[in-house]
Order: sequence, then C-alpha cells, then structure tokens
Amino acid sequence: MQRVQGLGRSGAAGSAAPPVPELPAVPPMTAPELREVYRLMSSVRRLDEAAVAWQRQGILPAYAPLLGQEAAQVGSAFAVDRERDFLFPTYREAGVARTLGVDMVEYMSTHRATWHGGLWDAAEHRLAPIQAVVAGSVLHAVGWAHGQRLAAASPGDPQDPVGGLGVAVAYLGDGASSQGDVHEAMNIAAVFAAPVVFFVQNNGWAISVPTERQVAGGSVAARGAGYGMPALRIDGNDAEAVVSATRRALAYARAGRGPVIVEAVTYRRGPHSTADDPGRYRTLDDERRDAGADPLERLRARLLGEGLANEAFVAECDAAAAAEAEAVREGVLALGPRPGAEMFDLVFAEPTEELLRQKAQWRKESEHG
Amino acid sequence: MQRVQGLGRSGAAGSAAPPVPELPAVPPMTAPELREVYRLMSSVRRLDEAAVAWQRQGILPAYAPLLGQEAAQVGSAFAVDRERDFLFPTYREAGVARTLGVDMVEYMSTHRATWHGGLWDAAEHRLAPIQAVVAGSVLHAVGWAHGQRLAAASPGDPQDPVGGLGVAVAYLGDGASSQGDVHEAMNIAAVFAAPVVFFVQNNGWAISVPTERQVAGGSVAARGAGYGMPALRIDGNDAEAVVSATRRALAYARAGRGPVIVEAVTYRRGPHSTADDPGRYRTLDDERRDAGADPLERLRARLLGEGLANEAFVAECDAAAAAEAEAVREGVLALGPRPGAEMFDLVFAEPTEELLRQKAQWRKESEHG
Amino acid sequence: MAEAMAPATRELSLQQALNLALSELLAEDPKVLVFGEDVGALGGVFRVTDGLAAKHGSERVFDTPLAESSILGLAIGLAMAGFRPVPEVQFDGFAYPAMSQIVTQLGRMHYRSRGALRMPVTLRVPSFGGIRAPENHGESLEAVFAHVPGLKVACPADPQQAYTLLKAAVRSDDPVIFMEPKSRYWQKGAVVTESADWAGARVARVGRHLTLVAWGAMVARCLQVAELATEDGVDVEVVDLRWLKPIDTESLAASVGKTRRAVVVHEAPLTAGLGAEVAQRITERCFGTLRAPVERVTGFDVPYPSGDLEDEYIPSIDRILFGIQRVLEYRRG
Amino acid sequence: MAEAMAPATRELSLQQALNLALSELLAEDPKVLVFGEDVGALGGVFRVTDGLAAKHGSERVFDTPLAESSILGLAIGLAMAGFRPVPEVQFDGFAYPAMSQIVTQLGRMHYRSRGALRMPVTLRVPSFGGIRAPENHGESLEAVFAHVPGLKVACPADPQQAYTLLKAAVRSDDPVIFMEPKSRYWQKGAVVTESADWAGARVARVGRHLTLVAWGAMVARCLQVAELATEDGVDVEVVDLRWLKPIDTESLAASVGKTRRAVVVHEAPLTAGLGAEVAQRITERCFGTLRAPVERVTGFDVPYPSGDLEDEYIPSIDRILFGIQRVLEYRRG
Ligand SMILES: Cc1ncc(C[n+]2csc(CCOP(=O)(O)OP(=O)(O)O)c2C)c(N)n1
Ligand SMILES: Cc1ncc(C[n+]2csc(CCOP(=O)(O)OP(=O)(O)O)c2C)c(N)n1
Ligand SMILES: [Mg+2]
Ligand SMILES: [Mg+2]
Repeated sequence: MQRVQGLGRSGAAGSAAPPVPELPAVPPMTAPELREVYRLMSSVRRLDEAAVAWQRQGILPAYAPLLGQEAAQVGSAFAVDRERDFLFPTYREAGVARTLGVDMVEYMSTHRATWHGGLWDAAEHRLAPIQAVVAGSVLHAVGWAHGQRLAAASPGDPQDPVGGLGVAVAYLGDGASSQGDVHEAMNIAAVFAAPVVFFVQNNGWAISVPTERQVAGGSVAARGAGYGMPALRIDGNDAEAVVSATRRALAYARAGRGPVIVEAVTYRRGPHSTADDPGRYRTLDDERRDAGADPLERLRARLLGEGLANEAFVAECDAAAAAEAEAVREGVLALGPRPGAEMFDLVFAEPTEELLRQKAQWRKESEHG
Repeated sequence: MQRVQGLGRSGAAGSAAPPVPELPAVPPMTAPELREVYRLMSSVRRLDEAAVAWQRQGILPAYAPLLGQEAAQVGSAFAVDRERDFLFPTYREAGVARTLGVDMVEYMSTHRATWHGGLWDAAEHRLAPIQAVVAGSVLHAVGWAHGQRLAAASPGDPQDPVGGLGVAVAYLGDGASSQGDVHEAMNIAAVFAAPVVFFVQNNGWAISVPTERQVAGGSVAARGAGYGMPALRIDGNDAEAVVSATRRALAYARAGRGPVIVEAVTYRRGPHSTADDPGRYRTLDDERRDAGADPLERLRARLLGEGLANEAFVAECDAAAAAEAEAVREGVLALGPRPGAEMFDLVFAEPTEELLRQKAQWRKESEHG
Repeated sequence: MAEAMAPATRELSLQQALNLALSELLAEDPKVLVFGEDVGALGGVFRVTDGLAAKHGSERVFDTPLAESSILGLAIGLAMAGFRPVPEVQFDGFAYPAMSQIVTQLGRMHYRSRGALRMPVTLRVPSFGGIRAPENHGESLEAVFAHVPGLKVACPADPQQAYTLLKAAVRSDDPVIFMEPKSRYWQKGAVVTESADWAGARVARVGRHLTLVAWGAMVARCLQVAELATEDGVDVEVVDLRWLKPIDTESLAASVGKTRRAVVVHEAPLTAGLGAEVAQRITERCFGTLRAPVERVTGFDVPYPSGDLEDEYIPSIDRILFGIQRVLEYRRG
Repeated sequence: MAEAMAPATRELSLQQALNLALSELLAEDPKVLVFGEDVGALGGVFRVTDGLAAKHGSERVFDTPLAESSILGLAIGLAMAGFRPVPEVQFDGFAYPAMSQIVTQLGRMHYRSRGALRMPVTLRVPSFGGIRAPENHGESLEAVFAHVPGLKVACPADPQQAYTLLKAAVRSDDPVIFMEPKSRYWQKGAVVTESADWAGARVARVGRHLTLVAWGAMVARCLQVAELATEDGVDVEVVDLRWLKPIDTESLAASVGKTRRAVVVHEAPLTAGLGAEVAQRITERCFGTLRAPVERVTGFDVPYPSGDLEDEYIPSIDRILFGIQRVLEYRRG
C-alpha cells in the first residue's frame, strides 16, 4: 500500500480527486411506461391535494405535502425492482409508497396519528416505515445493502453477483444532507461498495432554510466525486430523466460496483407541512420564479404533444385518481384508534414480565371502552 | 434564487461541481525560519521518543507517539499567529503543543493520568485541551471561528475584516474524517464562510484500519471541492510544504474568504499508542515501504545540503533537545496527583449545594493524607 | 384587574414569555446569541424566537443548517470565543444526534480546561408530549440530562416560570438544558418581569395530606388533580420541581416531612426515570415519617406512541388519582 | 479439581469467555455477524474478537470505518436484511455519537414496524472505569440505556456470566445492550459452557443481615466487602443484578424481604443513576419490612476523572462499608 497516493515523487500538492466511474446507459422509456408513470403521478397528485384538504377538514391532524415532487417520487420508485430492492422513505414519500403499491389508507394512518411509521407491512412491501428523524434511515439503507453483498458473496465474484444484487434506495432531502449520518453513510457505502442509491430530493427548502444556506457548494451530487462515487444531478421535475437516472444508478449498484448519488432538483411547491407558514420566509413571487414547470403538466404536455397518449387517457387517469382519493378518504375516516394494548405488545419480539405488569396496570386504570 | 443551478434550461444532467477559489501564494521560508522549525522538530522528536521510554519505565501509564509526524505538527503550528489564532488538538499533538510554547510537563500530565485534557491554561495558550473523542472538537473550531466573524462584523465588510480574522485550526486524522461531525463541520464552515483550517494528518492508519478501508476515494482533501472549499493535499513529511500550505490556508481564512482543508500525507511510524501491537495488522516490510523518508532527516539533509545550517547547529539542537527532555522527565516525575477536591470544584463556574454536599461526604469517607 | 396589570405584570402565553425573555437578554448583553434550525425568519416552529432576528439582527439570531451535533458544537466553540449562546434543538428527539457534544463536550469543557473555558450555554429543548406530533417529537429526556455531570437542567411549568427561569439560565455561567413543555406554549398567565424567585423548587399549591411532585406540563395536571381530590377531602400539596438538576432535596423533604405521603408524576418512561431519583431522595430524607412508599405515576416503558394513543401513555388525571389512592390506602404489610 | 475441570468446564478470563461465546455463536448461526472498529485483524483493543476474523472469515467479522452512528445504523439495516448483528463500540463513551440510532431507531424499529422488522442486535459496549484510561473511556451508561424503551440491557460480572449472558443476548430476537466491565476482562474463573442459568438476577453470595445490589465490576468489590463485613459479624448477601433492563424486581424483593436492609452500589454518578431505580423498586416492595432507607454508594455527580483520581471516584471498599454502617445504624428519626 503506497500511502502517498496523489502525491508524486516530488511531493507536489494537489487535491487528489479519485477517479469516478461512468454509469451504464439505459434505453429510453417506452410509451406504455411513460403512460403508467403519468397515471401514477395523477393519482399521487390527487391524493396529496386531498390529504391537504383532509387536514383542513380535521380528518388528519397534520400532513406533509409533496406537491411538485411527483416526478421525483414516482419516477424513482417506478425504476426499482419491487421483488428485490428495498426503499427507505422520509416523512414526505406518499408518491413512493403509492408507486410501490402500498395501501394508501395504511400509509395515511401516520398522518391520521394512528400509528407512527404507518400500518403497512414494511417487510412485505419492501418499504421501510416512515422515518420522522431527518436522515434517520440513510445508514439503515447502507446496512441492508451491505447485507445483500454478504448474502451474495460465497462462491462467485462479489463484483459480479449472479443475477445482480438487491439495491437499497435511501431517500433524503437537501436539508438532510447536512446531517453527519449522511456523510457517514456515503463514505461507508463507498468503502464497502454497498449497492445503495442515495436519492436526494433537493426541493430547495428545509422548512424555512433555502438550499444555498444549507448545502455548501449548492449540490449534494457534487459530493460524490470526493468519495469516488458516481453522482447524477438531474431535473427532478422531468419524469423520464428521473426514471432513467435511477435506472442507471440501480444497474450500477446491482452489478456490485457500489453506491451512487442521484440528486433530483425539484421544488417544494407547498408548505413544509400543513402547520407551516411559508409566507414568513418566501414570497409568492419567489415561488413562481423558482418552482419551474409543474412536473405533471410537463409530462402531460409531452404525452399529448408526442402523441403518446390522448385526452381520453388523461381524463381516465383523472377520474381514476379522483375515485381512488375518495376511497382512501373513506378508509382513513374509518380508521379507528389502535388498541392501547399494542403499546405494550409491539415493543419486543420476546415480551417481558415488566411490560406485562405495566399493561395489566394500564388495563386496570385506563382502558377505555 | 434560482433553484436549478447546475442544470441548464434543457435540464441536462451533471454533478454541478461548484467553483473552488484559488489560495493566495506565500513567499518561501527564510533560512532562520527553516532552522527554527528544525530546532523545534528535534525537540519534539526527542520528547516523543523519551515519552515512549517513560511509559516503559512506568512513569506514564500510556502515550500516543507522533513519530514521523513532526513536520506536519511543527510546521502547521509554526505557521499560525499565536496572538489571535486558536488551535484544537487531538490526543496526538505533542508537537503542536511544543511549538506553541506550552509547558511540556503540563502537556504530559494527561499521559501521566494527572488530568484529562492537560494542565496548561487553554485560553492563555490558545490551544484547546486534549480531546479524547475522535473528531470531538472539530465543530468547536467552527463555532470559535464563526465567533471571530461575528466579533469582526459590525461596520466594515466582513469579507475584508480590518487586520484579518483570528483563524481556528482543527486537527484531525484520516480516521476522524469518517465521523459525521467532520462533514457537518466542513459544510457549516463553508456555508458560514468561517475562518477555519481543517488540518488533516493522514498518517495512513486509524489504529489497525488503513486509510484505503477508511476514506472512500482515498483523500480527505478531495472532499473540499464538493463544498466549494479550497483544499491542499501535501507531502506532510516536508516541513516547508507544511508551513507554506498552512500559511496559504491561513491567509485565505484570515481574509474572511472561508475555510480550507489541508491534508498532510504522512505516516504513523510507531504504534497507535504504547498499548498497541501493530504486528497484528502490518508488517515491518509494510512500514519500511510506506513510511517514506523521515521528516527530521529530510529537513536536516536539506539544511546541510543547501548550506542553511551546519553540523554544529544540528549538534546544538540535539543537545538542547536532550536537556529539555530530561527537564520534562523530572517535571513529570514530580507531578503529584491533583487534590481530590478538584473533582468537585472544577465542574461548574457556579458551584451547587449538591456538589458541596458530595464533596463533604467524600472528604469524610475517602480523603487520604 | 387594573392593579394586577401594573407596569411590571403582563398577561402572556408561555411562548410569549420566552420570547420576551430572549429579547430582553439579547438587548442586555451583546454576547447573547440565539440560533438553531428555523429560528430566524420563521421565528421557530413554535414561534418562540418570533421577530428576534428582525429586532436584534441576523448575526445574533441565525438559522443553522439541519444538524444538531453542529448546533451544540457551534455553541461550545462560540462560548470558547466569549459568547453566551442560546441554541435550540427543534424537538426533544433531536437532542439525541447532539448527545456526544452535550455529554462529552458541553458538560465537561469547564472541568477539562480547569475552568479556563466557561460554558455559559443555554440549550433550549421543546420537550414532552401531548400535541399529537410525529414520532420522536414527544420525548422526555430529563433523566438523561440530569444524569450527565456538568449540566444543570431547568423546566418551567407556566409563563412566569418560563420567563424567570430562562433569564436565570442564560445569565448563568454554566451550561443549562432548558426543557420547554411544548403542550403549554399557548397557555396564558400573569408574568411579573422583575421576579427574583427562580432558585430551587416551588410550592405551586399548599396542602396537608399528600405531596404531588411534578415538572413541566404535569404541574398543571397535578393542580387539576389537587382540585378534584378536595372533593374526597384530600388536601394535596403540589411541588413544581423547576430545577431537575440539581434537585432541591430540601424543599422536597420539607413538603413530605409535613404531608408524610408523596406521589411523583412524569411523562417519561418509568424505569430509570427521574421519578426514581425524586422518590429515593424523599425516602432517604423522610423514611421515619413516610406513611407509604412514594408512588410513581409515569409514562410506560414503551416508545412514545402516536397521537391516538398518547392519552393512554401520558399520566392521566385518573391514573394520578389511582396513585394517590394507593398511597392513602397503604397499610404496612 | 480434576472433577471441576470436567469437559464442559474451563478456566477462562472474562475476555476469553466472551471470545469463546462469540466464536460458538458465529459457528452455530451463519446469520451472526461481528463488526466494529478494529475488531478484525487486531482482534479488538481488548482482544475480545481475537482470531474470529481468521476463523470465521472477514465477511462475517469485519472492521468498520471510525463512525459509531454508522456501526449502529449498519446493524439496524443488516437486521432488516435478516442478519443477527453483534456490533461493538470500542468504548462506552463512544456510544454517545450513536445515541440517536440507539434510541430512535434500534429501540423502536420493531414497534414502529409493528413487528415486521425484528432487531436481534447485541451491541457490545466495553464499559465502566478502573483502568486509568483516557477521558470518556470510563463511562457508565446503564441508566441511560435502561431508560430507553425497546432495549434490554445485560451486564456480566465474571467469566461465567459473560459467556452465558452473551449467548442469551445474541440468541434473543430483541436488541440487547451488552455492557462489559472492562476492568474485569483479565479476571479468570471457571466457565461451564452448557449453563442455562441466565435469566434475571443472581445471588452471588447468600447472607442474612443486609443485601448489597451491584452489577459489573462492582460485584467483585461487593463480595470483598462482604468478606470484610463478616469480621464485624455482619452477614451480607450480594445480588448481582445481571439484567439492568428489565430489572428482576422479584429477586430484589426476595432478598431484601429476608435481610430487611439494602445498599446499592454503582460507578455511575449518583443523580438519576440506576441505583435510584433499584432502591425505589426495593422500597416499593419491602416498605413494610425495611429497617432503613436503601443506601446508595455511587460515583459522584462529576465527570469521570483521570487515572490519578479514579480511586477517589469509584465506590471504594471503605465507602461501601460506610454505606453498610449507615444502614445498620439507622434509627427512625
Ligand atoms: C434530526 C432531525 N432534526 C430536525 C427535524 C425537524 N425537521 C423535520 S423536516 C425538517 C426539514 C427537512 O428538510 P429536507 O431534508 O430538505 O426535506 P424536505 O422537508 O424538504 O422534504 C426539519 C428541520 C427532524 N425531523 N429530525
Ligand atoms: C468517537 C471515538 N471513537 C473511537 C475512539 C477510539 N479511538 C481512539 S484513536 C482511534 C483512531 C483514530 O485514527 P485517526 O483519526 O486517523 O488518528 P490517529 O490515531 O491516526 O492520529 C480510535 C478508533 C475514540 N477515541 N473516539
Ligand atoms: Mg428539502
Ligand atoms: Mg490516522
């Protein structure tokens, strides 16, 4: 091991940027794929707008809208292999969940204050529970991904696993990129060549703090080079750009070549959450200037413009989305509180006497109904 | 604020590397400066070797040798302005302390198990206490540095503070660079344009883990670009290269332009600490191959070769170093344990009744002598 | 009413009382700095820092990137540079990423440096549950903070305490963790701005038969319980602990020495909660007069639950009344 | 002696007992993984993992970069992927940088996911003081860990316990924090490898007059104290708590129900230490028979000091004897 790599024999200074490999190319999306993405984005848009309304109607205590991020969320989740990949969401990933086929009543249960994390089965749907700690699950993605390498290891060459590795997709925001855990995750993933895609939705804001006062240098993707990790910074409002970039990243990781950053540049068109008041930190003019074109409208214009779909298809998507939102609304309304006993029963796989005692006391003193 | 910077109107992908400013040039070192650095390095070498011997003799319970890192430590500390800069050491910075003029008995008191942190006055010597938590003080350096900007702010342009800013120098190792706090510190320092020099001694090892299984991409300096931060990767065994790089970095930070990374590539020639057994993870052949030329010998050869000093000077430095080491040995031997009452008295600036009560109980039940 | 509203008395919410105290602290000492996530233009997610950046300048009241370890690390470095930092972590649960800086650095720098480096840092932590918040936004960390050497811990229960304790905390030359009961931010009360009553615990209600010990949002609940208990002829004393470290053992002993019975109430989980410490201190001092073991009515040893279940988790009026009953009906076995 | 050394019994140091247990666990279950800083080629700074990488492969026993939050984060992700991780943080004080992962993730993932994601993670933490180590290398975090919902906490006192408890911890499907008393790593003792005695607390010495409750390195010290106390005719029972969460309250009550007097001993600071919980549990269960308040002999509320002062800080034999004396001489006031 030569320790002074990056320094010539003369000891001349430099910053020793490591070489960064190229990502594989992927074929363009097909028309059915684009239509499917549009259908999903319509559904997500409607659900998201509905959830904001439900919060105003008192059905949900709070909600974190993803308005404007539909292409980033649907596109990235559309690209994954739902049989073997595993996704790690934040608290703003309704579009990812919907694309993976998670029951949206089970998803919305978090915002209904029914159950932190949501009611869906994380193992079955390969979508980890909702994560309320910013950057809290990025390291889990690396651990899970390293596990895929370990499982694939043994005989063959781990650089070229048979059939390819399952890939972890870690979702994070521009704000999250400031957390130490994100650096640790990227560094370790690169050292271990773990199959992870760090999917960054840079939506311009972390609550009231804009990206330029958050992310030194302005780009999370720009950090990849320092780790010798490929990184793509893409227009996150262009659904095909998102699908293609994620596919390229997945192919690279799947082949055992290591992690990739995809930074989808998008815009948080709504408030941080329904409790937020963006008027305190940005103007409507700012929003108009910065938001760029609406991702759903952009895809619609393209589909219609290139003759990949017609108005009837758009109308059908709209109608399906409306019906779906209404069904979710009914499901959410029907969600009762979970039985209090679950507070005790779900803590451990192997229950303790102490918690059984506390549960008995709770039953005696508090159980309602 | 245009949020899709780095993406053209076409939305084309890229990694959006931010522009990285140039560092100012500095004049070459003078002959007296080079001699002074040699004198300091001789003294540090002797003290360090002596401390290892003291550990074997039972005078110190443990010691972390810096053998091979003399140029990096003396060179960087030699470059600072001892009136207004502030340095944040790790647990392996005897060379930095000696160069700043810290009493080396007070420094060695840490290794004598007299007082965690050392006995010198951190505020007076502008050297923070010894830090046992890897990367524990890197953020303090950023906070201290941000304080210099705040103090300098008011009327004038903070980009060009009158007389220049005090600069914080944060010492860290290759291993430390894996810690989340280091990323947080670099990111925030860059966002705040805080006057910090991150001085990385990449000595090839973090205990038993070599840099290539620690630092993705192989270089800590390479990370600067992602933050839009200038970074130098230098031969850390070349004393003049270290002094010059640190001076350039300090000048840049002092002018209010922001933080800089200096990565001094060096080699930990000794064990991690006197408790370590490097034979378990590297061979003597590895060491011979990787260590490179000894920094003290290199500087000596240069001074003699270029006629900047003569053998008499070298001998005089040796003799002074030997005498100094002997004096420190006597001082260390004379160090008695601190009075137990300090356990209680030094916790708070404003003492509490509770601790006074505990101290009284301790006096009653345990005070010896 | 006109008299009660004398110049020095104002009717303020707890959140307004904190805001006023911060503004006055910023005005009185140029070394005071306020920072954290979203504390600037937004004024904090609970509006505690509302208007402060505009009034005192965005150098002195500033947003940080989203990194709690950094918020603490900056505070420590700024204190070393002579400032008097008042950082905020946005919610209790986000003190965990800063735990190494809190425990190994903030609490030890004065000691480590033998007093050369003072740490006049007040860390504001919106704390506890009760507002149907997302996961990890309803934590009660007082036992952890109180266990850490080198820290002091304060916790106001009402607007007056919020104002007075925050002033005392920020003016202190030692690090103080300042736990704000977020479910009480909007509660109003009279605030006397020149109050000097900030040290030690506080008797929030005088009573004869039993002492309830609480802090933060549980104080108001205990006061409610005390009113209900009068219906059964039980006269409850309520002690608001206020300083969770150091604990004012004298005041606890004085109260329980009189009432001979005690129940301690907190939201945090039972095991190794601060209630154990309070109970044990009472027992140590009042063993001879105590008529029953001190009872604890606390959260359970489970993760703080989602909104639908939080009333099952937080000590309810019923559960506190059960606790009182157990103490009153206790017979030596 | 020949009989005592039957096939299943070996004379091992605590560190060797842990090494043997880990090696057997790696052999019995291919899902077991061991990782942390310097646990591979070096075998750990305390040699607990010595030889394991060579024997079980460097995929299953591997070094991580120097980042404790990552070590926990990796463990959680690996558990989600079906592994049974046994991570190590190198020293107690470096659990703090991992605290958010420990509290908000490791302890909650099973609950959050409604049981869909199990967390069979055993986090090994070389703990406590007594070896003249650098700063932050002598911490006692048991009160913090015990307060965290969703974790179990084990702490062996001798080679036998080390072996048996580690096996139980790793085989458990729940997260266990495994606190190893580093000052006892080199202590030897007989280890019966097929022991099934691992649940709950353990009576380490039977006695009649007073119960000493301890864990980790303090157990051996309490056994010494018990021998000395016999000289004064005091017959001390020593309870080794073993599991610091959940606490085996029944065993405590059984012992103190008999002796009617108790002293709890720990290295951690007094305030909000686990001693308060133990004392309060004893008081709750034995109030009627207790002859004196439970005493606590603990570290002080100060940062763990440098080597020269650590014997002043850690409960000494003298201080424990003083505590026993206070209990024996207690008279109701
Ligand atoms: C560790 C942590 N710190 C603070 C918060 C409070 N908080 C919730 S979301 C948020 C902003 C996150 O910004 P970003 O990562 O850009 O994601 P976005 O909300 O834009 O989707 C903050 C500060 C938190 N949940 N977790
Ligand atoms: C947070 C933390 N984790 C682990 C350790 C144990 N430890 C002490 S030094 C060290 C290696 C540090 O390597 P590096 O940063 O390269 O510095 P060097 O020792 O080479 O000078 C480790 C793991 C520690 N002190 N602090
Ligand atoms: Mg964002
Ligand atoms: Mg190193």
